Amino acid sequence: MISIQSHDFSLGDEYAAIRSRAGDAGAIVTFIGLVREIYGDECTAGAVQSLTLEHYPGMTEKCLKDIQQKAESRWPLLATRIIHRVGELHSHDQIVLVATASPHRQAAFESAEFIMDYLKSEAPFWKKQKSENESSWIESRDTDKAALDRWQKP
Amino acid sequence: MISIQSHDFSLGDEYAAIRSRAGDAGAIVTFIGLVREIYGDECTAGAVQSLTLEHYPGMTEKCLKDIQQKAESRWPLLATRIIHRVGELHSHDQIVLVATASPHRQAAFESAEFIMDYLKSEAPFWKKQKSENESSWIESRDTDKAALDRWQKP
Amino acid sequence: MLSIQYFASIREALDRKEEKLELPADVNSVQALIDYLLSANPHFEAVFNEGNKTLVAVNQTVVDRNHPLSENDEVAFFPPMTGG
Amino acid sequence: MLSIQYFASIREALDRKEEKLELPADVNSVQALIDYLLSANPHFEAVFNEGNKTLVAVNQTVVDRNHPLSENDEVAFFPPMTGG
Repeated sequence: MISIQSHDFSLGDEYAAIRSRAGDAGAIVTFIGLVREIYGDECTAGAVQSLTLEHYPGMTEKCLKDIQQKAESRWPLLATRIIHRVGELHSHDQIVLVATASPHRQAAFESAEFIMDYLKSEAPFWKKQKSENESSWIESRDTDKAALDRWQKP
Repeated sequence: MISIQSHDFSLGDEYAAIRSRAGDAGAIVTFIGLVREIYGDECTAGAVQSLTLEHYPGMTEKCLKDIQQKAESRWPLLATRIIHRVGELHSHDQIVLVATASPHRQAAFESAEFIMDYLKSEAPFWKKQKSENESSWIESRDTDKAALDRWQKP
Repeated sequence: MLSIQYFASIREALDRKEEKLELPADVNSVQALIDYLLSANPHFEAVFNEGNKTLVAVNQTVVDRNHPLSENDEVAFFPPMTGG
Repeated sequence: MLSIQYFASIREALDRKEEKLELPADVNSVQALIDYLLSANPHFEAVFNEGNKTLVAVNQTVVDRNHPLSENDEVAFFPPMTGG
């Protein structure tokens, strides 16, 4: 199940829902991404006032479904949940939720990490940060690309 | 923070607590282990009626603190939470919660997985399953030992 | 009619969100479209130079610049993604 | 006074949870304690044979069988852990 939304989400509610959908799961992993006070390049001074998330409606949903299917074909998953927020967010706000349920813990961990790595580099979201003095688009990081590449290894 | 308890826990409440303790976290990972209908060796027929968790009071707390400190010295963690239940549990009950908060997602993922791998093989818990016809202690698995060993690599 | 969308820093640099374009007969690939856009508007130079790492999607899938174009395609230009 | 605790399948096999023991002078290691327990009770054989993989902790830390023992130590015998 996939949602792209501007409003916040409740981990407790989402966990209850995936737990009831997941049947005989032995492991549920959840990942929550939060807005940090200092974002992106930590050398640029000044605390972030806000973070605005833009996306490409249509392609975003397509990418997220594709990421979810890739994960489901690779690990024995009983249920997955992806929520990605868009619009203006502030420090400590929740940005993203990924939850995976599996019979086994390693599959739950790996698939959640896999989905997050894809979300970082392959789904059409862009972040713009606004500090006291300026606003700037956050640049993609080579470490995120590298994190994604490791799933391609045979 | 560490708890060994017979009563259930609420992921929503625990998440709210770790999120407020974690300061400028960018990533929070939670792992929940659940009682499966068929546990341990999946070849032994018959659904599990109950699972009883025994532990070694005193040593358990010592081990969990030790595991937590190992994780905190290895990854930049802002907060961690471990809850392990003991006593009699039933299908779909929650057994264990591990939550880690970090500035970075990979640290949050890896440390949660690391703590779980230690819990499986190094903390003094033992599981006994009761099926319709028999009750038996669940045997430790080589895959759990192997999961733990990979953290020892240089 | 070709539809073109621009996102994030590229949308801001070009000060346009989307446009419709009647595809000239010889514009049959992404690279040909880029050349066509550049000839019409020198501002595009900054967006399409190599250092900019601009990505292109055709019908909502990221493709390389040799990808063929058909007249009703949905094309989008955007910088590397920074989701999650 | 040495304290000994037994857990899980070992507790059940020996039908005992804990015991206190005045340590004989020559019992100065885990292996010596195991030999001593075996000589007192043949039932222990099943617990301490190699296939059983019984673990031992002294003062709540898992140790090997060469570990020295002192008179007020807390010793525990248990099977491999299955937590989580």
